[in-house]
Amino acid sequence: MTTSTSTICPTGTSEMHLSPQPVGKLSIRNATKIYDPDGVNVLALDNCSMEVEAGEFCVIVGPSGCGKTTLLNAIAGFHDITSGDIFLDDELLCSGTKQAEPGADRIVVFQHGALFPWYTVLENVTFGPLVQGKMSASAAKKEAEEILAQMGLKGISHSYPSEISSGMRRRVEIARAMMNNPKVLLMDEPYRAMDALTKTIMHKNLLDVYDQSRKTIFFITHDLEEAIFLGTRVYVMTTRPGTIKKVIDVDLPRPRDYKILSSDRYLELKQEVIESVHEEAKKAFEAGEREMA
Amino acid sequence: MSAHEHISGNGGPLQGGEMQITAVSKSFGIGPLRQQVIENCSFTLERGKLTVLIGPSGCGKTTLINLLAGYEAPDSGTITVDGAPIKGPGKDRLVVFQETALFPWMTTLENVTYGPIVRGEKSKKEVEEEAMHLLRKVGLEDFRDKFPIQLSGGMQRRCELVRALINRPKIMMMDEPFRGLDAMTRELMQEYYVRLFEENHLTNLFITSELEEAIFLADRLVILTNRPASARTVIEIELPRPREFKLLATREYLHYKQQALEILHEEALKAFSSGCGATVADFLEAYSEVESK
Amino acid sequence: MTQKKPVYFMGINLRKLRKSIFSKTTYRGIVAVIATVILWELCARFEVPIIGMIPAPSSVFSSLVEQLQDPAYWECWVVSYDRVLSGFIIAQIIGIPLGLIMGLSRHLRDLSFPTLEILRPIPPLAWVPTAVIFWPTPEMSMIFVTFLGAFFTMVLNILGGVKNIDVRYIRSAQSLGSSGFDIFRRIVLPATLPSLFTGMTVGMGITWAVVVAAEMIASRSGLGFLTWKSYVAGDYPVIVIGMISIGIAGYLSSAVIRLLGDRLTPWRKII
Amino acid sequence: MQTEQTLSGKAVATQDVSVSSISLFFFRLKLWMKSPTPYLTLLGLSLFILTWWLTTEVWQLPRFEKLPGPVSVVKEWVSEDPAYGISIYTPEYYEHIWKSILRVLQAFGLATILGVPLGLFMGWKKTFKDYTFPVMEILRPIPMLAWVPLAILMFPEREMAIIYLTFLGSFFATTLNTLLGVESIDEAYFRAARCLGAKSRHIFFKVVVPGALPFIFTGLQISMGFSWFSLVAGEMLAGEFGLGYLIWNSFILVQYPVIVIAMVTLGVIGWSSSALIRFVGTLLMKWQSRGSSL
Repeated sequence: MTTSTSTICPTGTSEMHLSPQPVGKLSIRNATKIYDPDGVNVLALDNCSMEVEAGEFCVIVGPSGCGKTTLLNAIAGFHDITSGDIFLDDELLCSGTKQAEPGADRIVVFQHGALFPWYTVLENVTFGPLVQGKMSASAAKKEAEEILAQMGLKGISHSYPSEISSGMRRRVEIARAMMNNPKVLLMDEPYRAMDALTKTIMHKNLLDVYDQSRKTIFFITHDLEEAIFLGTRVYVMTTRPGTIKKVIDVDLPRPRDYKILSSDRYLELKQEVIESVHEEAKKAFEAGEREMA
Repeated sequence: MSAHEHISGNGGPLQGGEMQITAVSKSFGIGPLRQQVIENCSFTLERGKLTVLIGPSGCGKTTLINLLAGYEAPDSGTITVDGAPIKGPGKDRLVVFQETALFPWMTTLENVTYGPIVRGEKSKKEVEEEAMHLLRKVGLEDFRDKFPIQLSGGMQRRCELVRALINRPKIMMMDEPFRGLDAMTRELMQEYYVRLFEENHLTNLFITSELEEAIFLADRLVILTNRPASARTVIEIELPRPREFKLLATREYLHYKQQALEILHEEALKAFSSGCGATVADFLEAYSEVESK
Repeated sequence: MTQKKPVYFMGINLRKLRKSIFSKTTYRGIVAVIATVILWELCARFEVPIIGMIPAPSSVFSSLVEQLQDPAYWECWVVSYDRVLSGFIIAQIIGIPLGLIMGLSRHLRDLSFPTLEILRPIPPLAWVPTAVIFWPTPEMSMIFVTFLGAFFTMVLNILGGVKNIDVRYIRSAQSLGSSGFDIFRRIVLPATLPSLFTGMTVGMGITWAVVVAAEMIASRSGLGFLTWKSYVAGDYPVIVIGMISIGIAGYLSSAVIRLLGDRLTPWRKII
Repeated sequence: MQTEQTLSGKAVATQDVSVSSISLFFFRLKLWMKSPTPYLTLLGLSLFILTWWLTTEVWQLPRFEKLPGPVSVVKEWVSEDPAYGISIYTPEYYEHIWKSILRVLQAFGLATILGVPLGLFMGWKKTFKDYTFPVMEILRPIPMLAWVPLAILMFPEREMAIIYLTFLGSFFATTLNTLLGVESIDEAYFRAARCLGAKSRHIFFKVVVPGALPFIFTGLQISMGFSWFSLVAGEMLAGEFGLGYLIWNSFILVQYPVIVIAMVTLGVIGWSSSALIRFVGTLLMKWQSRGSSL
């Protein structure tokens, strides 16, 4: 699993400086989003700015309903923002007047998973290249089998998603994304509602993929332990309207494994994140109750 | 959320019970379809302690709680409360179910008062007074006439806690009560629940598959074996009370976590050798590599 | 950045209401309906084959004015409603307890379910001759066929509703000290109500279809007969009036049931 | 919840391998035979037939005496020389059946060919739905059988009128269920497909169509029921040949046992046609059935 081959990271190698030009730099400047459901304005994002380096594993944490997913959807091109600009590799992706077009350079891994239940694992993984007409069916099949094998998913390519475990489903979804060699991987709380054991596996698998490909990963989560363990930087968001409250550099060495969880630095970082997030979470909780009353 | 006040209402202090589970076995089906779910399981719920049961998903935790609550009878073995064997469901042992089992057709107040009213122990007015007293303590007094569907996930769980508490049970049994809540709300509910417990010192049984939650809450941690389930190890958690979230970033906590993980890993190994479960295989693969590094 | 606040009037969110009324969807719907009526008129005027045979809206409208003043027309409404209600109510009286009993007792279910399953696929109208032979008056036979239409739907929906009650509700109630009839009254009954009303809504639809057809086949009164008679008499615009009347009558009955359902199961409404 | 289900599911699956599936089937059969279910089922059915027999043929209760009893019905049904001309040996019986089936097939096929694409398109393009849906909603509360006189008026031939009626019954059910099916597809699938670079036509054929299939088949089952329902009415009022016509004709000619024969035949064919649709549905939606059977 740890051997780096060209298929899983077609543009780079495991050492970042060797790759000609790291891609996937995200610049978010003063992004603001106002929703208008039922004729009532809701300010979801308020002047939110952040710079994500190319090849960074960026993790966003914050209470529920704070606008994390709004940000992700704007980058993915599922809806627009009211004002501000988002750049990908210094090219304007979306702004107050322009909605981004969804495309294979920014692939989303969804909260509840979005493998097509009516296709087999193989058909799911080859979906991207085939609809884009980038590869022949046989070439796509060959490459998909390789990627699946590297991710430890041999022998399930003809199963339907409903026949494999939820952990496997998530890994297939990542394989489907990597098949398109995206610039940015957008992950919207992908491991929510998984039990502790399954999460452990998922983290290890994702770190492997990241270490080999050094893709930019934009990862949203509620789970603080997960945030520090995975991320290069952790961005703490405030409760609605969302803006970046604090940026924490996670200076833990890579490749990471579970020994890091007992290091002093990890505990320090965890302390720091717990303090800043817990405060916001309480605010959000109380605001939610007031709203319902 | 003024959980720091005493919650026993105006009916005097609550008295916890002691529950003894001795050599309990349970199987389902007959002939080739027979599945031994619980085998020779023994442990004690000590008076006034919070015991947490943890085990791999699908190991038979829910069956165990059905036996303890009296919804099902064990094939062999005895279950006693304060020395007396249990006969069927009773109000001395109350279960708070996974997700929520509030009656959707009753308002918050009707749900809470349901138990005392059907038993006809007190007048309706008295019961309602007591219910309002409890609801006020958990910050739900403004929601007395709302239906469960109108409450947020966290509120529903609090309403369930009150519905159980008003019956002054000797033993509270929580079957993964916070499952399905998002991580932030879940943490707040954990903190909230642990406060309630620290106020009352009822005998509590808490079932979960989240290790972090288990250690944070428990006085005693019972680790179950994989199918057929039995109590494998009991770890006494001697973290200070009242428990605070900062605890999760301490060495002691980490020590307990690793101790428990090791045992869970062993259990996963056993389960794997008996040919059970894709999730377990996944877990092993991830965890074994970590160890060999 | 100013935030607009919701404006409420009598519990209705006015902004939301305004948004839904002045939306493209409403406007397009109105355009589509008007266009359909114009097209229909044109087809009739130019005697397009098949569709052109339908009486034009203009002639329907002028004969509607006559009909509305004719007490015989209103008599038809009363007669049809009378039949629908009798059949439907009898179906409730027999169907609801039967469905509940079948849901609660496995043995009774095993005993009666296969017979129901055998009788159910027979279309209700196939019963018309048998009913006419058996019942002493045509009126009774028609009510019997109407009853059949709603009966199977009711029983099956209630049966499904009882069987799908979450066992946790029953268990919670047991833990809280409830038992026997109390569980039935406070847990089983309310938990089955939503599927009961689903059954009633579907059943009401079938009931109207059955009554109309039965009236055409074997009766001399009611809205169904009105349409049939107009066809036989060559008074074609009245056929369309009859159809529209039946549509309105059916819609009103379903609306009443929906309203009743919303009233009796308030916990299903969100906020 | 998911992992738990899969885990326990797998546990069962491994057991299934150790015991062969045939012996497991026999074991299940034996268990079923030991339970009271089959006996109660038999008892229930015999009670029904017994009551029918006793009331009509043995005691000949008032009002019941006129109804055909089970003995006379079965005798007539299997007689080589039937008194009223209809039994399993007479070609007329099969001609009626065939005529009815043919009508339902034509109407149902037409409703499916028109209704499914229409529903898919309505669900896919909101503008199209905005224009078509209100018109359908206005027509829908009119029971299909209220169309009978108009149908006879519109079509020069009786045959076409009956098929049109039967078609109307199933058309609305098919279209509306297909529409519901498209609208029930999780937005995430559309988003995922667009992320992966799918164009409009890919989304239609690779997301909209397979995603709506479960609802389409529910719709087809309902619409099959409606077809038989309106067919019978149509045949009774305006038919020549067909089971509905047979029922009505036998009533007029006072050949009562034939009515029951035709009714039972209708029930059996109606039930088989829904079963057939269910079967085709399971075949087409392997991704659903394989997952749940595991």
